[in-house]
Amino acid sequence: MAVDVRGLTGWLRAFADSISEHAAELTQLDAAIGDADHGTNMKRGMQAVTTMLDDSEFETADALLKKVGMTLVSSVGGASGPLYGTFFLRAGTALADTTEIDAADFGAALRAGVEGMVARGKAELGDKTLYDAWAPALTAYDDAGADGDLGAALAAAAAAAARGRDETTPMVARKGRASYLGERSAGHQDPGATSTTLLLESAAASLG
Amino acid sequence: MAVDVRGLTGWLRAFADSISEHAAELTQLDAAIGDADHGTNMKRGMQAVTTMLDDSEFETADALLKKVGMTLVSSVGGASGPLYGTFFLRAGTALADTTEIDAADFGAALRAGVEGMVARGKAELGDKTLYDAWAPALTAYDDAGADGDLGAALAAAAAAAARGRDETTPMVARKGRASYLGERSAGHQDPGATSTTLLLESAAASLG
Amino acid sequence: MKKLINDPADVVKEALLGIEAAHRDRVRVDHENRIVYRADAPVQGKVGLISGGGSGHEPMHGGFVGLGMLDAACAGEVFTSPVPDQMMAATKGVDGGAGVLHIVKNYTGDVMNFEMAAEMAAADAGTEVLSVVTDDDVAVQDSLYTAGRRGVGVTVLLEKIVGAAAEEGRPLAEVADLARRVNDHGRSMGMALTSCTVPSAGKPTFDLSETDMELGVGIHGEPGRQRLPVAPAKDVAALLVDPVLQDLPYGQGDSVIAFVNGMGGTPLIELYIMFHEVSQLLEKAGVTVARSLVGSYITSLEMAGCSVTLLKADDELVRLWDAPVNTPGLRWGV
Amino acid sequence: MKKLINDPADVVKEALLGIEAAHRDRVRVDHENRIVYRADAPVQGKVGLISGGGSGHEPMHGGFVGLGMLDAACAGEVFTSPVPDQMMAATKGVDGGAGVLHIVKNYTGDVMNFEMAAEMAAADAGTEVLSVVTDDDVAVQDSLYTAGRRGVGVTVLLEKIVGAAAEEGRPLAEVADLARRVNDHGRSMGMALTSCTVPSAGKPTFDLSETDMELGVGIHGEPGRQRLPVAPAKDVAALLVDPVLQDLPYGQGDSVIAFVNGMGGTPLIELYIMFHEVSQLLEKAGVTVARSLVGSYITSLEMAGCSVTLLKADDELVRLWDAPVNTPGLRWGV
Ligand SMILES: Nc1ncnc2c1ncn2[C@@H]1O[C@H](COP(=O)(O)OP(=O)(O)O)[C@@H](O)[C@H]1O
Ligand SMILES: Nc1ncnc2c1ncn2[C@@H]1O[C@H](COP(=O)(O)OP(=O)(O)O)[C@@H](O)[C@H]1O
Ligand SMILES: [Mg+2]
Ligand SMILES: [Mg+2]
Ligand SMILES: [Mg+2]
Ligand SMILES: [Mg+2]
Repeated sequence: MAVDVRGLTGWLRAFADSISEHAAELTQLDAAIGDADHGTNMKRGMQAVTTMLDDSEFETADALLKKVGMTLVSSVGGASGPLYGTFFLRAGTALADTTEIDAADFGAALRAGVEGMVARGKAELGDKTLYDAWAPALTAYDDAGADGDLGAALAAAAAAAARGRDETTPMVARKGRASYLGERSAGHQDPGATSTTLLLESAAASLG
Repeated sequence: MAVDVRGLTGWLRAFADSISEHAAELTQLDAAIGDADHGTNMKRGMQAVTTMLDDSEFETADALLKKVGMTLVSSVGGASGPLYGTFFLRAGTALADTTEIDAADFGAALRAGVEGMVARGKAELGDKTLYDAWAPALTAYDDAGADGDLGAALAAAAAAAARGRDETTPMVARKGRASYLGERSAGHQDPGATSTTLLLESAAASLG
Repeated sequence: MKKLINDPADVVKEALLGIEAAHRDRVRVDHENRIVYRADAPVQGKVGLISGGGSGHEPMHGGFVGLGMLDAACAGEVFTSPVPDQMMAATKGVDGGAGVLHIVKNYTGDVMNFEMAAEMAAADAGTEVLSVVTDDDVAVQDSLYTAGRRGVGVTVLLEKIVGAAAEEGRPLAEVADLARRVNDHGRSMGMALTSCTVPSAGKPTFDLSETDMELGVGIHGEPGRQRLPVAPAKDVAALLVDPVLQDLPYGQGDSVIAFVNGMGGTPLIELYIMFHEVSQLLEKAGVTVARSLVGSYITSLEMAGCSVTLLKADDELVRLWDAPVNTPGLRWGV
Repeated sequence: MKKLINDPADVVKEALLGIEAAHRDRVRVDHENRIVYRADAPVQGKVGLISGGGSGHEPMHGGFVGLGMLDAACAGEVFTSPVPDQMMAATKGVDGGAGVLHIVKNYTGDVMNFEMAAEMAAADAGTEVLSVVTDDDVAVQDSLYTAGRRGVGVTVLLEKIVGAAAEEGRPLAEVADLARRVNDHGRSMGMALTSCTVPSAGKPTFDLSETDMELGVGIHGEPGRQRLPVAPAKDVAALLVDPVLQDLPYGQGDSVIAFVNGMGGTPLIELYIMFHEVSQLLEKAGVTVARSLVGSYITSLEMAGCSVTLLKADDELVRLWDAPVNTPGLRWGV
């Protein structure tokens, strides 16, 4: 199955729903090692995206994803705004010249998005950030999707993200607000890695 | 038994002890319908009196009581400072020309003190103030002490004060800070009437 | 009880040491008498302005000492009026030959202690002393048979305005008249979301559940007139503004100095939200906001809550409000 | 959650309406972009100073807009950095032809959003933009491998001092250098007695028992480095001042601007007690207090607690500190 504008829109709406549903949980995770706003931030952003989707028509995947990125950058703020925003901007850019998006194209877009995010946030593996969910997810996607099966790739990515998310719990944060806690940040699951897992689970459910 | 400087000093020390012991209770009563400081105020004042007594020698009862009044005025503040201070100042003044203080003289001194206090505070019977303990106490003192028995007079005054204190509970305050509560002041015992009762109970115990 | 204090008995003493350390340029402190003086007091030829009251309302009054406002402030124990000795000492200390005005908030203790001080000062001869009592709190019913209304927010505005008049060199009688005029033209009402805790008492003065607020609360944590379920800022504003507007009354075409005050534990962001609501209500009532003051100026320890004060202001009052003031708590024009 | 607010989602919008209503004489508000502008912005020929950050720290930053301080402040959601669109709009709005300085507190979100704004402004061409990041919080270990230290109290002092320099007409590069110098010479440390409650979260960010305090807390209710039993003001002062003194380090003969800041729920009386303790500790260390600031200037909603900021101050910094400023939150000399 190829990825098209309709599919992407479904994914984004599913993600918005999932964020809405988990907003309080994300905020509680952020309260423990941050400033208690990650759920509110993501919810505000994805509500803006939903409104934008209601009001717009997109011809191409890259136009859609770039607009999503801009919308997030302009509505979220905090750390997650530029990070999620950059992700979608770069993922969109990566698809600019692609008309038929297959599993490999989509994987490349995800990777480009994550690279942009890392360039912006300078996170490394083990820093206890959303990158700790993304990194294993990208690897799993490539492995499972090597033969072009998008559904398998996304399912594997989502499962790997969830494992990566769980592994953030014992980590001592080195980036973002949680890093201020030093050793006390250990023992808490990272909110950004948690929302990232929701993003990939929504993708597996709606694009897979 | 006549009242002398030594007896008065004993009374004041006993009152200081009693205030110390009941300070938290007085403050709690004041919290309910005032500003939670009556116990602290009286304790500060009677500690100042105790220190003053430790450091001074008095020839006459009037010199002693006036000095106690001045000390209270200068150390207590709030409503109770001028009221208790004026009481002792006026009671002392009333004894100025008396050398042998009998029950009638002492009763006259108490009455003069209370009159001064009322002139200062303008309280009337039923206003839910310390005057509601004093008024019945003076009457009881005069009745029971008519034949010159100081002990009986003071015991009766203390008992009457306690009844007066109890009767403040249902009253709606019209003077002092409790008056701001209007009807809500009913159902609470007046702190000043409570400390007044301690004053008379101390008198009964140490002068009686 | 959680507070940034040492021994509860030393709270007032140590706060005065802090005021002195922070504001040496403008004030000096007589620690024995617990008086904050304007650094250059007494100012010759100027009416001396004194206020004072229980501590726990900072910056009032010590923070309002300086050019264009008070010459001295007497600090009592927490929520306890200062004693006459302090007021007498302050009266002497600010007497520049033009007499002294005592600004007294209407609480039994304050009134009686200031009265005794004035009597003693009169006996002492020399200094001419007048007193003015503020009683602007509409939460309390005014009556000849009670202690009357409390002095609250108007006191801040009055000290500023009357301070400017004294600075202009006006005579004592005129300064006192102006003070009474300000008091007569101002009304306030307050509320609390939480109680305060008197340091020496060690526990909250009143209990307030997570879902209740206290309407008409005093600045000493005196319980208010009414306990109501907590409400949105919009409704709280109406509960405060309506009785104030009705009391004076203020109406269509009036111009006011509008003052939204924090009780000590309420942050500025909430006070601005309240000010927005208050200004909307005033607009609806046809009342113009000539000047505004938003902040925690007359506090009640760490109590959360706010009060609203409106002062009907003519051109003279506004001009005096705008005059230079240089105190730790209020400063402009200099 | 007990707050004087309406819908938690409207807190920032309504606080801005309140700031506008209260301070029309000095600021105007772009509500669409949530920017507080100096009333006369852009000032031709003057470097434009912009700051911004999450809301909940009032008066910072909107209350520091005006003559001698900021030209504009961008308000984010509570504790959430504003977005690049706001900063770009503000950059345009304050550009008087001499360039614009972005004053950014060192938080990942703030830094990234301001970076994106600067990149976009550069692409947009026209305005020269420089940025300076404040990172004065010694509670957080500084390291190349982490997000580094947080920007806290020094930001207030910096905005004042750099604002004065910009007002003098100094060029952008010089203003930016001065800003870096101020940041390099300042250190802070904070503590909390209670948590704050983010309105949209509805419950306290952290739980703190009646007997504990949080040392090294952030201004967003980020838990601190250490939880300790509550202690007297004297000990709290030492816990804050010692690490600050050691970090820069400050020592014998140094002169500082000393700033004791309230977190929002702590009343002034406690801040003065803290200031007394702090000044005693400085005296012991041979450090002179050239200037002082005591009050709640960089808050964390209704959190109770305080922070101490020391800024090593030479004659130039003191002179710029003393220069006229006219903002809702800080005012003197005018
Ligand atoms: N430098 C970074 N790189 C990648 N992710 C980061 C970085 N800093 C923070 N994050 C992610 O952002 C999440 C917090 O987002 P959010 O709470 O919305 O923003 P803020 O920290 O500004 O309040 C963290 O849980 C973490 O996963
Ligand atoms: N006008 C008055 N006349 C007589 N007693 C009064 C008057 N006002 C107050 N009191 C008494 O003073 C008591 C309160 O004293 P205290 O708490 O020490 O002072 P404050 O009210 O200033 O805090 C009241 O309980 C009441 O008995
Ligand atoms: Mg967060
Ligand atoms: Mg009392
Ligand atoms: Mg009192
Ligand atoms: Mg945030």
